[in-house]
Amino acid sequence: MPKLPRFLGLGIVLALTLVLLPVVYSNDFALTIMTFANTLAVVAASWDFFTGFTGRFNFGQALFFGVGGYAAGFMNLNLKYGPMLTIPLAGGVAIVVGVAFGYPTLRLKGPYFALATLIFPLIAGDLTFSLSSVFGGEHGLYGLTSISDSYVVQYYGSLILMLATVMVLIYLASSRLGLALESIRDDEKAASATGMNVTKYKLVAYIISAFFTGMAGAYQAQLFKFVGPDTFSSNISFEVIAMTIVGGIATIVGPVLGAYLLVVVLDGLGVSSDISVLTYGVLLMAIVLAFPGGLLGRLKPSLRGMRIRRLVGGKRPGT
Amino acid sequence: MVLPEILVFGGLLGAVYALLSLGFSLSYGVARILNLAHGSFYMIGGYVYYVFLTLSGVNGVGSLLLAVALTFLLGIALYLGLIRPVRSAPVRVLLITLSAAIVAQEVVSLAFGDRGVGAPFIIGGISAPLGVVVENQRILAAGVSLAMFLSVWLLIRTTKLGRAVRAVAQDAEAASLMGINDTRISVITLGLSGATAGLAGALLGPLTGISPDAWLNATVVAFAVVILGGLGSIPGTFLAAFLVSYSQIIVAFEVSSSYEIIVPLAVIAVAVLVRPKGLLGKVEE
Amino acid sequence: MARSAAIAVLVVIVIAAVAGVVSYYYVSTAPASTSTSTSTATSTATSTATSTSTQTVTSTGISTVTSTSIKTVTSTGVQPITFGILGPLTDVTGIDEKEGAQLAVTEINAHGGVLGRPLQLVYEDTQEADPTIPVSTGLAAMNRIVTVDHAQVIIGGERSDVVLAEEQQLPKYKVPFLDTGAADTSLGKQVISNYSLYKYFFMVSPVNSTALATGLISYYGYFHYVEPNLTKVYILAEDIAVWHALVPVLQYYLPTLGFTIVSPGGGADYFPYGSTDFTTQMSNVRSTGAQVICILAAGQDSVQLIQTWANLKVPAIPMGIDVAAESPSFWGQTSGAAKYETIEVGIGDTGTPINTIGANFYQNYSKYYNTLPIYTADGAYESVYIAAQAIEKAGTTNGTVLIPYIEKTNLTGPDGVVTFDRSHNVVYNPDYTKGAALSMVQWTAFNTYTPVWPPTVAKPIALPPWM
Amino acid sequence: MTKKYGGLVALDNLTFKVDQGETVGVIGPNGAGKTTLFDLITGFQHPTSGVVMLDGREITGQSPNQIVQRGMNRTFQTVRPFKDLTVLENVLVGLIQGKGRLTRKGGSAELKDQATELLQLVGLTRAPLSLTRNLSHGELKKLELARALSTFPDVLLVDEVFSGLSAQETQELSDALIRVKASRGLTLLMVEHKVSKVVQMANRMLVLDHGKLLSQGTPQEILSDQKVLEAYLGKG
Repeated sequence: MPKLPRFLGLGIVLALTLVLLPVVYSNDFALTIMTFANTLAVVAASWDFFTGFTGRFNFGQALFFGVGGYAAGFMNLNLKYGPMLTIPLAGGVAIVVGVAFGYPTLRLKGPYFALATLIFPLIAGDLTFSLSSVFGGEHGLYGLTSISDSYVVQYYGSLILMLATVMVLIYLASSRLGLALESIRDDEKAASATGMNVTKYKLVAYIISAFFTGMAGAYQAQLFKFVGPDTFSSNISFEVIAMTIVGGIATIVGPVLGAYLLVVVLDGLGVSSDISVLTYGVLLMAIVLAFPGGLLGRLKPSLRGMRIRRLVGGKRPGT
Repeated sequence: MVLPEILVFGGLLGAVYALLSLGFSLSYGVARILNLAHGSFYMIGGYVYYVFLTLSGVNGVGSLLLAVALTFLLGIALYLGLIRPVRSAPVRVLLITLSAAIVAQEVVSLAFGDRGVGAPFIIGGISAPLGVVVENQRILAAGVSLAMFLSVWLLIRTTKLGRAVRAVAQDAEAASLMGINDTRISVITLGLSGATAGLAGALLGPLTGISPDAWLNATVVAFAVVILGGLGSIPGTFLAAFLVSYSQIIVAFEVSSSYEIIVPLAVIAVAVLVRPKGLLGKVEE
Repeated sequence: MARSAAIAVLVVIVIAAVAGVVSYYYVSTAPASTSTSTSTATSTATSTATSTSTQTVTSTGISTVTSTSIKTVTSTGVQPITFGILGPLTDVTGIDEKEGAQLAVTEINAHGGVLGRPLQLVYEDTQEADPTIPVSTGLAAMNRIVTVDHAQVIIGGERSDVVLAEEQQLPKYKVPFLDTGAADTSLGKQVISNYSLYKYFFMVSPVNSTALATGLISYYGYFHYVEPNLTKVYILAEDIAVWHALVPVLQYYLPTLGFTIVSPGGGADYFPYGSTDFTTQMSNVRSTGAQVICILAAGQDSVQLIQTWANLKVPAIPMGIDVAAESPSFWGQTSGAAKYETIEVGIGDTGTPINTIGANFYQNYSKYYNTLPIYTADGAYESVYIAAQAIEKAGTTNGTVLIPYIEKTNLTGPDGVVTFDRSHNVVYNPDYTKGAALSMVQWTAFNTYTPVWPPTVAKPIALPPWM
Repeated sequence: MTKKYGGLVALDNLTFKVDQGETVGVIGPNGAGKTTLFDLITGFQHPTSGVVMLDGREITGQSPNQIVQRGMNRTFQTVRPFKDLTVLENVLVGLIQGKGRLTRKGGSAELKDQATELLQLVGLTRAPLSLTRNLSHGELKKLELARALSTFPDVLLVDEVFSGLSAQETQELSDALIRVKASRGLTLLMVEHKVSKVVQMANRMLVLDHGKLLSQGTPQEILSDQKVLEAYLGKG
């Protein structure tokens, strides 16, 4: 048994603290905020899995968040499916949207793709009003069945979703897939010269990212028993970007910590929106200038170590 | 039949869009900078005009000039302070400009509130070209935009500075070998794009009102126009600006106002897919 | 260089964070600030005392303060009863909610409070006035006001999506929610369709959108009698659900009153919520030869709409529902373009009180806050009295027990008589002695609009010179 | 085949074949179209007209990755390493994605052996776990070669491998190439500036000038060819 990578070590400590939180400090408000944080952590981690590893910049993660929410809303209200069913199914719907949107756009060069991702959530947001007979306009969809009225249950639900997401994403990131994606990020042309279908891999990463974000959106919808146009707001996309950059891009765990940091500091303290948004704007700026790796940038090597061990076995070659 | 309306409104709007997008096109075409904070210049320009006109004694024209001057300086500051240190990594440029935009938005809303402000016109009154009633301010906005757009274009086409700019746009390395100072050119480019966007904001702001989050739409419009016209192609930008404005106006008149935002965006999205290099764009590598 | 700059920036963040903490503690210690405002308020209230008989809060009708019955909050050592103000506290709507409630609390505490216990207010900011703020922010604030500040009654609400989401949480919190901002009928439909879950919700003000439509239609009937030649109506509405629900009603009734709807398809011309450019709409209005623009706007977009209308001198008078135009700042926001716009408001918001309670409310409000109250102020003012009465009668603050007592509310306030129907919406009645009444007011000058309907209070309507 | 960019003709119906196991050198002055030729063969660009055949099958218009799967790969004139990956990972990508498609069942052991073998083969002595961005130019060239080989090509196109290398590095790399060719039985097609090297290694040479095939033959024939001397060495 080789020494535990820094990565897993931290991961496990984090996980344990989160699991024990309600036991040691069962404060309703704290639990609520942490539930929000878990949901956003899922979105941030999945944003990181696509953009962090493929280097293609996605400004519209909110698209999947909203899609997941509305999908869950529909199924819950019209088909009477329970949260246990709507949440994964909403992830599926997000995948479909991801393919429909990613397949054509992912061939595009950086700037074009960035523009597309910037535009599509705006369109989706406006559609919820233009087609208010379907999407309910500003009413959104309300009267969803709740996950539970117990803060503890709500919290653990979100925690399970978050931990599952992070574990799956770390598993994938430290696999052949992750390796392929990072090679694409470093040099797309050279990557294709290794025999891989670059677009295919990008699409795979994109829909994985979509899937988890969709589930997060669905979880929030079921939690609030309501989903509205605000889920498409670019605020969410930008906030998620900030969380990831602050935590450390291409580390999966980084974004999660980033999410806790921002959500607890901002929502938790009930700071005025202007101050809070200003804070993460400035934070983002500072990190980008001074610590490109983010606060947990040093996790990157250990994620790599993990991958290399998985690919070529415990004993490191040539050392 | 609303043809005259479409012609007039589309044309007037397009001119301002062209000016708004010009700087975005320049900063990408010349300095290879995708400046997400471009719309912030527009927003700030609008606010500067408002502040000087309503809260201080300065008259309309003066406020307009101040808006241009300040956004010019802001453009330079943005480049030297934030973009230059991370210039080598495009992703970090995207991030830094995004964060700059967010910060600008929140600082402004802390100062003037979320609700946005409307400023008085430079010239009041209305007139009726082709029998379509429009505010003189709107005609002025279009006229000034057109003039500014053309003069910047001429600047780049004819002057020595312009030649340097184009040299950098062609091949930054070669240009620096020819002794052209890349930084100086980038500074000027960003300054210009700040000033032009700021002017657009100061001209259109009084007509549309201006709010702290106006930057996002402005950036999207500029981005869309430039992509549609072809990254780095100024004539393409000019053409695309009118395509966007006309598609918007036509939808508003012939389909429904409630689609006037969605449809143009969708059109652009499709256009990008069908012809990634844009109308007049060179092949993008 | 970049690094040092960034360090500096990080320092700024620390400061920002501190500011955050501070503002948080400010928020959570708000009650203290209330009781201070109480003492000042009491003294002022004394000087404005009108009635001579010592009334108690339990009597229907909001009592006015008598000099003999003043007790300061601090003197009563008992556990205070906590009301939570939940709204956009940095926005005029939220500020007025807060101030209206403070006024009522001051008056009630001056009477010795409720059940011998003083009332105290706590505040949480939902920031919902800013449309880009997600609903989750509001829900976080709601959670804090219940679980941290322990509010026993919630008063507030503004943006209908936020209030809808908040209503969804009520079964969990089991706290009465008195809505003073959102007029959405869906809110009441929830109460009917699932009473046991949503019975905690009450819409105090404004009257729900259906009632608003009814009022608007009756006004149009009156207008047709005053201006028989202005019959071509162009309906210009935000593309949001509440108007989509309301427009068919107008489409049905306006023709029966002798109007013709000239907007596209004989329906409404919907524009995107938050639009900033109205030239196309205005040119349509002109080309259709409309003489009346029926505005339906809940957002700030109407500021731009009205300015474009005035700048282009469109020969049609705007008369409708325009929430932004209800705030005194609207005149300034439109730099005077609001002149001649005619909008529907609660009858308590016309600037001319309809009863002594209204008079008293206006007098004190403008005294303490030297500004005129907007619709959220009298809503919050009434809500505090409604809750106080119910608690007094029920003898408890238990939310579930309170509900039937709130349902039985029959209270005269600045907006008329407040009673609730089975959807827990305040009952509309053209006669303000029988229910919550509405009025149409026309902007005539800075900070002043004049009532043009109902006939009882009406002054003649003025048409723009370019018509 | 022919390649046009708008007006100008980069390659003017060029026709030649390379037999299995050959080492063919392609030389020509700058702008002769050497790199364009490689791009066309390996699918990074597509010919305006004409076809590319690989052991009897047409591969014209196929994407680079498909062509790699068919057993042809190339190195780039300016090296394109995966900068943020380790040396080891750089070769792993190809081993996994390339024609070999290792680790499906072969398992980590084989992958590891293959990787170490490759790095030894090209004589890259760096620790496999060192970050690529820290490598010297010479090492990067070796890595570039190793990465191309990692896809198990039968045909390898090397584009200016020796450019910008010291005499000693050049020697190492050419030895590496020879080793590789021997151990893998490669068909080698090399674009090269350093004519001497080509003469030394190639058993046949092609001379391009302004997109035309000027001449071909054994090194000796080429060096004695008058046309070539004018067009190429003449310009010096």
